[in-house]
Amino acid sequence: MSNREEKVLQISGVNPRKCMKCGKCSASCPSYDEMDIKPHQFVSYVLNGRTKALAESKSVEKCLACFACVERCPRNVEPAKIIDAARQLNVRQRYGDTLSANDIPSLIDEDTPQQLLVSAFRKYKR
Amino acid sequence: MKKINLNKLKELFAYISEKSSLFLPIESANSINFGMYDEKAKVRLDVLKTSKSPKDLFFPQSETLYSCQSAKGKISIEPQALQNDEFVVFGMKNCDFAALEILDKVFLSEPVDTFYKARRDNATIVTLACARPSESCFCKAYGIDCAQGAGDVSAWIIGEYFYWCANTQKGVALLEKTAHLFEDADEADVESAKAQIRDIVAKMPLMSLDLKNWGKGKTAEKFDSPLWDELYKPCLACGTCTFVCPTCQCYDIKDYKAGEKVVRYRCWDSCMYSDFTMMAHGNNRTSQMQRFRQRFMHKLVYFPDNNDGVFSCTGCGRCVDKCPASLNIVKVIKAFDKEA
Amino acid sequence: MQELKNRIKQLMEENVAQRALGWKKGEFGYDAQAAFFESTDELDDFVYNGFCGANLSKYMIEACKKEGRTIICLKPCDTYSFNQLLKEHRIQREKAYIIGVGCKGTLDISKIKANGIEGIVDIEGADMFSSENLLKIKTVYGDHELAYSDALLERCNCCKGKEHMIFDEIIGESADTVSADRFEQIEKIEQLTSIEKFEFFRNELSKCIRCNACRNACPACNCRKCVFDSDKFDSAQKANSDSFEEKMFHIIRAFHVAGRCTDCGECSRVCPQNIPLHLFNRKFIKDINMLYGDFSAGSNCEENCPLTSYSFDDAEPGKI
Amino acid sequence: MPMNSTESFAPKIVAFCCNWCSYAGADLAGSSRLAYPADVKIIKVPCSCRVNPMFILRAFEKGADGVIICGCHPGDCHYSTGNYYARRRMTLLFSMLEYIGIEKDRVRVEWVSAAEAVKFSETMNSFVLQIKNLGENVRLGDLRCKS
Amino acid sequence: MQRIGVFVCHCGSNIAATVDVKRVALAMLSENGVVFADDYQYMCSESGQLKIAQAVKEHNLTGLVICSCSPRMHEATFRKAAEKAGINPYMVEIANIREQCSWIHKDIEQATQKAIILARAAVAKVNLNSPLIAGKSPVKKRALVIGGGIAGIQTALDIADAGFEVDIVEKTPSIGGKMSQLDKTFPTLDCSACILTPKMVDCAAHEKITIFTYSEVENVSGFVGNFTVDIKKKARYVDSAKCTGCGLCQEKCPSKKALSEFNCGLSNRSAIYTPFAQAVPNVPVIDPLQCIKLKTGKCGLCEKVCAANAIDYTQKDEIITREYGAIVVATGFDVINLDNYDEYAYSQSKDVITSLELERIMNAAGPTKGHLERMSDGKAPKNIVFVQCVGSRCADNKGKSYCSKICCMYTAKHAMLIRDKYPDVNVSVFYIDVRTPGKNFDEFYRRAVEEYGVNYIKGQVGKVTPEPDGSLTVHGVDLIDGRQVKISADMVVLAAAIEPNASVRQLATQLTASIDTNNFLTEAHPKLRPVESPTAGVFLSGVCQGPKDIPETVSQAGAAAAKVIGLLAKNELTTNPCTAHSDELLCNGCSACANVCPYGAISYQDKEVNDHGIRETRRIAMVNTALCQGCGACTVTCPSGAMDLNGFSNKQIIAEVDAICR
Repeated sequence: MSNREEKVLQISGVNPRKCMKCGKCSASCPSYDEMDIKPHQFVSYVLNGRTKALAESKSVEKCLACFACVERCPRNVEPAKIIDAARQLNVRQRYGDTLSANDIPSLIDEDTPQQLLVSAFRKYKR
Repeated sequence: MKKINLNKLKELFAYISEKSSLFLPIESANSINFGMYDEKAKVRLDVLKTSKSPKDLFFPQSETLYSCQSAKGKISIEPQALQNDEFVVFGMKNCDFAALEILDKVFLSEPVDTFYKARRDNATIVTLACARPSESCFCKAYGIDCAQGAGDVSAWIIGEYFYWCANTQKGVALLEKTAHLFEDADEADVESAKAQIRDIVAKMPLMSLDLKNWGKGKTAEKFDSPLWDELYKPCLACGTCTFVCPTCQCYDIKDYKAGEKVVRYRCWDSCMYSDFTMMAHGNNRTSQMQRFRQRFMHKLVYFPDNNDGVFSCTGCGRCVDKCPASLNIVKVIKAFDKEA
Repeated sequence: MQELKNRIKQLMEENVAQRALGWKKGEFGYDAQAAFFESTDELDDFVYNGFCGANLSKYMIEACKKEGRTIICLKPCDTYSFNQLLKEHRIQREKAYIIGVGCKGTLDISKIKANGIEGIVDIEGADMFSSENLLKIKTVYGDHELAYSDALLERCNCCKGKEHMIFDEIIGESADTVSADRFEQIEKIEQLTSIEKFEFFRNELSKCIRCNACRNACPACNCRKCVFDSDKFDSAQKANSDSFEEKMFHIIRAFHVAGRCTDCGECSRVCPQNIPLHLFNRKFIKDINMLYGDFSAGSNCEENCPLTSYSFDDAEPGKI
Repeated sequence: MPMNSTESFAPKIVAFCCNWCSYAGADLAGSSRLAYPADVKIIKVPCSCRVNPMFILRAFEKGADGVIICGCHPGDCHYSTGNYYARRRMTLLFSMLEYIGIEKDRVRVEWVSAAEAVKFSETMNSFVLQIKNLGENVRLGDLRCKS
Repeated sequence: MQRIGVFVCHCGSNIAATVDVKRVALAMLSENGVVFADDYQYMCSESGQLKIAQAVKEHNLTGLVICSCSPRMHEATFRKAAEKAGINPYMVEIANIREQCSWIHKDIEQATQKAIILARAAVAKVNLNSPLIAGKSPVKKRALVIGGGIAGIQTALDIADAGFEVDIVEKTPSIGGKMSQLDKTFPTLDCSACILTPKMVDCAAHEKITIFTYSEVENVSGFVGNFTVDIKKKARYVDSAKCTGCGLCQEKCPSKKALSEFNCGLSNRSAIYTPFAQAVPNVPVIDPLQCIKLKTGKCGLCEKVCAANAIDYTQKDEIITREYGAIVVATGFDVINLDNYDEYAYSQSKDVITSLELERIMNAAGPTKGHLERMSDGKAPKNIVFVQCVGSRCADNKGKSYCSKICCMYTAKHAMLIRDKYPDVNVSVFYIDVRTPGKNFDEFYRRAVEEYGVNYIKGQVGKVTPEPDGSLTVHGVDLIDGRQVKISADMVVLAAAIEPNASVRQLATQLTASIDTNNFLTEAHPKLRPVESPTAGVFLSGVCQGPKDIPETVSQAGAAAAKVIGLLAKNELTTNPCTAHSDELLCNGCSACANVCPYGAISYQDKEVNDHGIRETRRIAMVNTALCQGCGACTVTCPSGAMDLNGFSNKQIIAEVDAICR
């Protein structure tokens, strides 16, 4: 398993092997038609080393994070967490990887509002 | 006669303990017993009686006799080494020393108990006169003078000073070794202290205990007395009296399986215990009354019978202090006196 | 006390009972002993004072083997043990006529002696039924005075209560003697580090001379033959040859009486080496109360012992 | 010779397993080849309620470094109630051992069913590790048994 | 002093590959009591056993230690071998050096050392073994079957046909169980009632069978061969002896609002009722919660119309105590509660139903007289959607982790029946997998697809939405087609998971039988003893042990019956000699042991004893060895050690501890 796959699994905390391929996630998904890779396919993309494709797919943007799939999955697989993790990969890629807490003060502009920092931490805290 | 200021005793102890092991009354966990001296030890010479008598310095509560091991069908025996280092016992009371002489009669007569003998031979005993005897003491009844010294060295604590003088060769050797710490003392100081002690002894309630009804040849008279049936009743059948007693000398021999080897050891036994002298067919004494009678008959009749009238009790009074049911040898003696 | 003595005399004369189980005076005023009084004449030596600490309920086992009924004097805390013995079928109720005697606390002679009082020949003011709170101690070295309440046994400072749990009649008033929390010492030990606990108990238990006084005085330790005297577990022991044996003995003894121990405190009272043995039993009592609900052994004859019952959602071992 | 380093320290561990669940669980662990250290030696008892505190102390006396008792899950006892009694007894005993300064991790009770081979093996692995971390049992042994 | 022989088994290479068996044997020779030690390829084989017999003879052995596989495997074998060789079978101990040694260790040195220690412990134990003789206990020649469904009925019939008495205890007013509610059965489509009713009648008519309907097991005591069971017969308020089953009372009863349990609550019944027309016994019961007379004292109509004078409002619950040699549990199943599956709108729409409810709707005796109707408006549905695996195969805590096994087949049956009878109705089945292992099962499913045109869609349904117009929108996915599907349906049928009947938990406790995490009763061995519970004398029949269809249930019922017959055919059983016993010289008579004994095996006697010359009468514990099962709870609660256990004595266990810690 490559680094990227591991990262997705680590971020999401999902065990893709628990999936029994029932498709209830896809059946429940309100963005199904918008997606190029369907919720029930997320696990196989990760398992088969195609996380890059998953991260570059439209699905990353289209998932509403409504968590219907998480709620209904009979096996507790939580597909939404996979796609969110893929999205997270992109975010981290874009801005280089995460900063360590110690690096932050030197990067902060005097005038940066506190609020911005807090919301940034909330968003990227994983 | 030599003396040393009490505040220099610590120096003395340190000096003695450098050369040999030193045993003296030490307080630990709210209890005072003879223990090995070290710098941290809380020495309590002021205390009249240790909880246990010092007999276990010579006849320990339990000691290994030998160990054996079986390998490839053969048994090998590893004997236990005898005590071969000299040691000093400091602050023993006269009653306890007298008790050692009673134990000697048992362990040093043929066949000699080599474990006991080795310890006796290697010990230098410093006795300390009793400054303040207690109500439970009755040593005088056995002709013991707690003011007078005994053992290898006799000692007194008088006022600010510790006095001592040697009685034996071993004692002389100890005094010589430590002479540099001492100054010469006046015998008269000691004599007046002795007189004081004897005055107190005269006032103590049990000291005048009369033993005329006991001793050699009293078996027939005492054995079947109905009094025993009354006296034993509160007895809990515990072994406190025997284990604190300085003269009780009964022991049991047992084996302990320690992994591959077996350790044969002996340990104190108590005639109060139901399995005392238990044999294959059962027990000679089946009731607590019989066991209770055994203890006192032994101390006051059987032992004198076999040892020229010497009682196997020195009046230390530990059983008087410690018996959980407040029974003791004094009550037994008095009960028979009252009857007579 | 006279009232009590008279009543016993009366009961014996009226043939309600054939003998009495009480306390008899000793040599120095503080060494009263348990005693059977077979006739009214013998009652001259009867005493009931603060030094009558001995819990007589265990003597009832022997008394039950005798013909007829025995009057037994029980302090409030002794009645718990009596009940417990009844529950375990070791004694028979109909064999006893119980006089519940009032108690204002039992005295600790070693506490008195710890005040430097030596050569005691008599102690006045220890009577259980007097309201006086002053002990007058006569000694060879001079006289002393001490407050009664300052010389109480530890067990009386955390007394279970003034109520007699079982009795035929009650003579005398009981006083409130509580001045300490029963589990305070236990909690203190619990807060020590593991090694400190170990050192504490090693020090205490190293004093043990295996005289078995604790066991033999204990009303709960009423086995005909103790496991440590029999070969049933290959565990017969007579003396501690190694520091292990006293631990084994005291842990197992406490375990065997767990849920049956009434916390009468006899074990600590009788220990010739002053080992605070109640610290073992009370630990179990504390744990039982916390885990399985408040339980007081001997408060009645019916309740099942916590160790012979269970509930489905009991705590898991090692998880408390 | 007392061994000090965790590496070379081979603890002596006694496991009391009830016949119906845990012993069978151990067998299943065997047939499933789920390894656990050889330091663990199993004694078969009919039920966890057969385990007398005397046995546990005896094991420590003779030099055991850890003792573990395994029984059926509460509610599943073959004798219906045995493990409930065992649970109370061991809870109190363990609490007492801790109270007198014996490391509480030297003893453990674990409920392992006949089907829980994985749990059995994992339990034994973790218990051995736990004992190795504690090192040799010095507080509750009889010195005469130390060679 | 014992003369012990030690036999180390290679078990082919199973043991010998990791354990140096020769070294183990050699090491045992220096153990106390061992006079002979040897190793052999297969100790359990005939020649292995012969070796034992020879050694016993040559070396005059009194005890045996076999170092081999688990005692659970071959202890019995070696005990028999010992007995043949003339040694008491309980003088044998097994050192488990396969499951608990060679199979889990790789290092030969380590494994060998461990094997030596395990063997040493076994030797130490045998040194203290004493011969034990198994006792005998008589067998009560009557069986109890708990549950009167098809499993219970079949078991009872088979046992009764072998000539033994059988009692059936059934909770509801009639036997028949779930099968009586079914319309047709797969894969043959024969009418359920047609095949079940004759069996029910057979049961009622069989002279060896006694049926207790409307009854429950209240208490069970005793042990294999000698159970005593209290059966609570709930008050029926109808005298079964007088009732002729005319049914007039039910007709006249003015209280008709109660929901029919038999029809899954889809129709009403009267307060006095028989659950269905073919009920056995055909004797109604009065529902005390519905009956006006019992609630208010007024009415009494049924009493007035009953020509047989069978109505008796004063009837009380009655406890009947009966003795049995064997007990069969056949408590069956229920459909799970669907509260956790709100997405399927079961509680929101009357037209979302379970498959069992559909059975009733399709049945001619059901609420719609067999017409396929919507329960909301009575209209004939045009589009029906079946949803599979509702609550089955769920790893979340909402449903069941297991496959309910019967749903695939009955769903195919339903789809097929509907398409057959109403060809204009569209039927879709959403499935995850279609599981059809069984004779003619897959063929049956294929017919549903190929001949009857049932639309099977692979993909689970995400949601069912009730629409304002009364229709239901089913949001699903077609994983094969790769598209989401929305189907507008008139009726949705949920294949809800099945679970063991709720009564089984309490029953398991009463019987000391164990249950698994899903409340299915555990079998003694999953492969080799599938119809026995681990508790001797208790057997399992039907779904209480695990999901099953009818043919499987019937065959298991027959198997359970065969086991029961085997037991009842014996006149007496040998009892386990590993029982507790009390040393009368040490016993305090304190009752602690009796308090913990789960079998009530300990009683007390005043007995004169001679304790080393002291004669006195003491209260002594006595163990009834027929009742004692040998758990040992008493031995630990006994402070003096008076109570001990044969085969696992205090000294034996301590010897093992010592040997291990040496």
